[in-house]
Amino acid sequence: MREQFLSNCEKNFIKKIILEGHRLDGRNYDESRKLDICFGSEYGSCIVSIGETKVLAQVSCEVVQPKQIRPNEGILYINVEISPMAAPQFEANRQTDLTVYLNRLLEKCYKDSKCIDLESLCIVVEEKVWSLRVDLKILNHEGNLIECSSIATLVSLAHFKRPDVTRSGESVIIHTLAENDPIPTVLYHYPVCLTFAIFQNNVLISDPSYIEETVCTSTTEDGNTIGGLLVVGMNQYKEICLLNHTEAAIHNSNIVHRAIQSAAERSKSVVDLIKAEIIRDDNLRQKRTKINFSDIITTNHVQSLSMKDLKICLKNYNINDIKMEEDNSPTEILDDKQDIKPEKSKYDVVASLPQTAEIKAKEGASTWIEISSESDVDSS
Amino acid sequence: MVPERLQDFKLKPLKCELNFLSKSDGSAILSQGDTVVLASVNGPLDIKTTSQNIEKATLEVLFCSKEGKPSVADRFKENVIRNTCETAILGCLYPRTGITLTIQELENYGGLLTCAVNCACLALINSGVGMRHVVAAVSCAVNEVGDLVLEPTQQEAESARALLYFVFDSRDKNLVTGFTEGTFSEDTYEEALVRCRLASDFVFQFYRDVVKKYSNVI
Amino acid sequence: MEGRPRALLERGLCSAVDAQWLMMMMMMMEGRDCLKSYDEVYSGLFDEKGHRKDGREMKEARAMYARGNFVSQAKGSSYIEMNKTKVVCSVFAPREISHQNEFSTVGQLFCEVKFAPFSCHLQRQPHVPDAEEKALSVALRKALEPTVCCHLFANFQIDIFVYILENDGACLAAAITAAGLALANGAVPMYDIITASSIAIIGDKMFIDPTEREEHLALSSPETKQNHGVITMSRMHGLKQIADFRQIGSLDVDCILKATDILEEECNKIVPKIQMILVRYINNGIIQQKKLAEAAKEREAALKIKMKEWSSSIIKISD
Amino acid sequence: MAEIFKHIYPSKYFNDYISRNVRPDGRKFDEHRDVKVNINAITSADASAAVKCGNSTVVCGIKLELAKPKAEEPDTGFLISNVELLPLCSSKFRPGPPSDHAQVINNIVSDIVMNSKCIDLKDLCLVHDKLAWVVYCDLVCLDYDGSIVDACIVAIMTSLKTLLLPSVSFDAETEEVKVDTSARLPLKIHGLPVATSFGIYEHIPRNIVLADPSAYEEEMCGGVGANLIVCWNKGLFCGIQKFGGSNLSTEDEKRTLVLAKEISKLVEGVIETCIKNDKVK
Amino acid sequence: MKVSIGDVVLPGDYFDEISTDNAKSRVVIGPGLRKEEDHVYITKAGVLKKKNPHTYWIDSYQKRVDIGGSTTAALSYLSFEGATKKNRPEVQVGDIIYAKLVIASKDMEPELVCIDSFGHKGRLGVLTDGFVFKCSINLIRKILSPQCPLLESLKNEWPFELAAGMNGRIWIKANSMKETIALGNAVLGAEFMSQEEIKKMSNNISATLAGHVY
Repeated sequence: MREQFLSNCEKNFIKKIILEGHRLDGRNYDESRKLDICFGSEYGSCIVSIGETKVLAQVSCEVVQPKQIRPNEGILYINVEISPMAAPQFEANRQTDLTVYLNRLLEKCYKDSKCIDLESLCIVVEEKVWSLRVDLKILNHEGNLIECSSIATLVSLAHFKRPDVTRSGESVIIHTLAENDPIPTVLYHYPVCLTFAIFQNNVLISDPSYIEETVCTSTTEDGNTIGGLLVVGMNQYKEICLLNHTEAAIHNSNIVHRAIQSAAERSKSVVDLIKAEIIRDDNLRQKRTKINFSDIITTNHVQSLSMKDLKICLKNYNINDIKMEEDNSPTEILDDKQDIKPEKSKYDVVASLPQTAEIKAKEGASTWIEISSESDVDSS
Repeated sequence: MVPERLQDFKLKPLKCELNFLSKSDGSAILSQGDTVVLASVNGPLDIKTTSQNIEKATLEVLFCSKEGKPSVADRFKENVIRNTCETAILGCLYPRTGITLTIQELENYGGLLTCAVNCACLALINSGVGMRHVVAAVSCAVNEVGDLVLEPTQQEAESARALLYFVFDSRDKNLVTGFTEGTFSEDTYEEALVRCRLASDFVFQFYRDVVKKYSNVI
Repeated sequence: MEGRPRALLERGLCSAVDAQWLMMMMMMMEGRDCLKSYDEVYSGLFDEKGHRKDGREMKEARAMYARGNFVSQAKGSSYIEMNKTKVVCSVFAPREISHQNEFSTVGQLFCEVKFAPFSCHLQRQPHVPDAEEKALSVALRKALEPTVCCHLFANFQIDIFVYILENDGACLAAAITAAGLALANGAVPMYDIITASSIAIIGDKMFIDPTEREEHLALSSPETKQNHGVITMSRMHGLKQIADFRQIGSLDVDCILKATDILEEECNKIVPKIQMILVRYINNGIIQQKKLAEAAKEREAALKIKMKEWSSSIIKISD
Repeated sequence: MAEIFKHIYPSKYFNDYISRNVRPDGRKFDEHRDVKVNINAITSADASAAVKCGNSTVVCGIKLELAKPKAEEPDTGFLISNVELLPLCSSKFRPGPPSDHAQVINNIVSDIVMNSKCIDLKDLCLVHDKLAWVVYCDLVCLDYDGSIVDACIVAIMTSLKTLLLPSVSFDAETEEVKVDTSARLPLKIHGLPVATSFGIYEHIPRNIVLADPSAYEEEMCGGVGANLIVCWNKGLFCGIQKFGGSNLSTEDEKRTLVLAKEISKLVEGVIETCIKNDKVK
Repeated sequence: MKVSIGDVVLPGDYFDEISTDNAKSRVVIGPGLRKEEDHVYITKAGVLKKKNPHTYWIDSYQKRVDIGGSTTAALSYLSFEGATKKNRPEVQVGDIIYAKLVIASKDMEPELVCIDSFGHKGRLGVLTDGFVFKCSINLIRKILSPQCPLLESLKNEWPFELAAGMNGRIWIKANSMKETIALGNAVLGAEFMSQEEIKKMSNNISATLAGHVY
């Protein structure tokens, strides 16, 4: 299945509106989409969604032999998988360069930045150590995968609790969650990756959506790409642990400074949100309320079918405020005729005169063409 | 030995949301009791010529469990779901195309495979792919005492003497797929078949309600 | 020895520490001839009366049972049993050449020899083709290439699969003869019938059609400086040409000359058996053809009679 | 002539036969092919059996090994069965790693053996947490002509019934193992599972159930792997597997289960007599 | 299960209320229905609709339209107005075109043309700038149906050009960028609203649009 092809007019349109200061879905430059975190029933499993981009993270642990070079340290293993569920152009268990890129960035951000205390994972030096494995599954690819997966990794690691272990002489007893309550993982600091798309005459937009990302990385006729993607990994103490730039070169350096400034506040707010979510989840578990992924399912249908943030949306347009104004009268069956392509287009949208745009609705019943498998007459 | 005591025969509470993912052609998230599964269908795509089939569409199923390591059990589930959906989908309407069905396990509290089959069917309904009939999966267990328990929970399933999985079609409730684990007598099998067939009506009714919800908006 | 513990390790059934301990136990199980010295094993080859262990003369080959058309699904197939060595071969007719890069004017042979996991004393890994299987596949292809008229099926490939159910020595010879029979059974154009036989030489003793133990000893180098080795020769009877000559071990020249004469005789002895099998297979085919033809004739006769009655009844009605 | 017609228009060729209530190889719908069983054909294996159901030929060889049991289950041995569909048994299979159909067959066979509980893995354990038998059953398919699961189950059960375990002495301190292959005692087998496969052919008035389908009939009834497999073990079912393929109505199902009972009784008889006359010899 | 007109249907239900009183009248069964020996079976989930002279079809929710073809469609450069071998129409890769589907069967490669049967361009051909976005097939049917008030009300607001393709793509071009976004938003918002909700929205369309533009 080939990559989704981007038409010229889309590219030009988006370039123009960004230069004019707007964005397709009504956000301004440094505004990012709604961040939503929900937890599963086990410790360490969560779904993080930024707008429509959704990532599932699951942490699992097992007892293994430590590496010889680091006998007293636990092992952390992060793995990103993109299945055809994320978007049609991905093939099943095929290692695309996007997965390699994501894996490398996450490793830099969470393993090399030493944000997790690996010594506390050691049970018996040189013999038995905890090995944590974070599995990330991209559920829906609406742009900005790196930010979504980095937040998912952080949330799942912070939320994960490993079973308690007591060492009696030679043998090691691993207690089940029921016996004594599990131990949370110790995190020194909370690094988060944030993405910025850079366009001409140093326009900097945060949290690019799928279309903005593809436009930014697509090449114009004269060969060079329109803009570049800058990924900033930063923790809540405003320390940078990762800086990665792809596509077009950056001409002046103050863009990077601006990016780092906005990354600072953004990461602070994201980390606070994460901590609040985890605390809220903990008191829920204290109160023995059952938490399950089925809570994401909302039963009122319009909500599910309508896309929460439309691809094209005005600044403060919201699907429900239309609803609130009118009461929801009982549904009646919509009598809608099937429109088969007639000879002339049914709506002759005459070119827009300065005053009015005219839609001359051509009357006359829509001519029906018999659809049957034998005759191959043109069908809708 | 016909089971004397009748376990209360009701299905786990079903909750479903269609069109959950924006990028795939048809998607559904379904929760049966505490087990939650997410399925996504990418409708008739053009695929490379080597894997094309002249007279019908090739169905490719991918089952991803929560933990990363792919296991043989996943291949077995993929095989069950692929064979079941192949009979349900009218492949002849889309020759030489490919349909990919991806299933992601979110929570597993027993009855994962039946939930996966039902969720796959809902995703296919949402994607608008032409189908001969709709399928409903029901599972039941024979516990030590010998009673039939519909939709066993995780503990009941482990301690059960036998597990029976059935998938029925919506046309005339024929058996599309069925497989069992453990030993059981013939009349227990008959009893289970009849029971599960009745239970499958609830599932078909549930499908109808889900479609009814968004029918007025079409 | 290595095969099984590593398999257990891969399947995660036991940790590395147990693997060494387990290897030592494996030796126990196999404990027969690995601890004995060279001479003891050598004397073990003969029974009291000086004949070979299984009562055969030095010159005497094992009784061979062969059969064509063994696998119903294959184009041509054969089964050969020499006492304990059992080999199945099946041939699949011209197929496209897998991952082909350019048009090849000459047909290609694709040979694959595999051992059954239970075929020899030490357990074999089923899926991993080990070195011995690869060597045998190449040897088989080298032996068959001169016999098959490859120019008659340009740009096609003939698949030859040989499976050794039980290996008690001379398995390459058995494989080549089985493949020859299967090709003939599958009506693949060939220049001549190919048969093969092997001989093991220890010192001055020459073991025709050696068993696995004799072969094993012939291949292991003795302390004293003497002839030892195994020769496998495949020969095309009609054209009196040697298709393939394969020798392992160190032998002086006249010993080789003597061995080749014996092998030539040996190959000629097998040829009439192969011819008889093929002729019988073709006869059966003809007899069956005749039977079908007769049955068809009877049915036609019955039909004609019915037609006559039917037409006569119409004439009665009409007039 | 028929051969060419069969290649050009396989479904019509098959349909003509079915509409006359007969199958291409002359059998009725509920007739199954004859079964030949042979024991201890392979001497290099600890126990072996060769089985021929019609043209489908399967050879099973068992090799024994000693190993340390798993930490989680200290007193259970291992029974590892592996089905190999060789490239030589049919043009459908290619050389190289096992195809996914082979993995499915492998899965079904090991499930049936485990479900039927005919072997209690605890009998395989010699010394608690120290020593247990590993029974490697390798099933090799030499000729794939349909309903291969039946032949595999008969082959593995016959070789397990004729398997004789050598006696092992093990003294705790020196951890020294002595195996004498002369004194051998048989393995305890509870019951004898037998599998029968059925193909379900999509036919206009009602779907038709064909017992013991051949490779061609399997192809017509929904491709490889769409068989209904019923396993019967001494009066109890130990597995009914049906993956997709055409649908099966209730009365057909009842009739099929009854038919399966008869066929498995016959096959049990074949195995018993085969073992009996082996002892007589 | 047997169903009748106006019911919510699932694949596998059958429906035989087809009143073929006079044998010769032509019964048209639209997408989502399939005739098998005895009954007409339903292949898509949705609502069963009927138009009085024997026309039945299923209204279902679908994102990807199926024109039967399995390969990409072919558009020959000769199928443009006034195109000859020498002067080729100026079409580059990546342009948006509004074309008509000539061949769309499941066995043949689908073919597109940009001229109608008289050879005139009409509205077809390359569409320059403006913006195109993807939506579900139902939305296209909804806004193109004559009773839908949405387009009528929109046209009084701003001059704009709109082309809706049956493959779920809508192209809009208005004077300014902001207007294009506003129009796109109004159209996309209608996707999950029932008919009368759309009526309400279009009544005070000016409020909803004006309020949000700046």
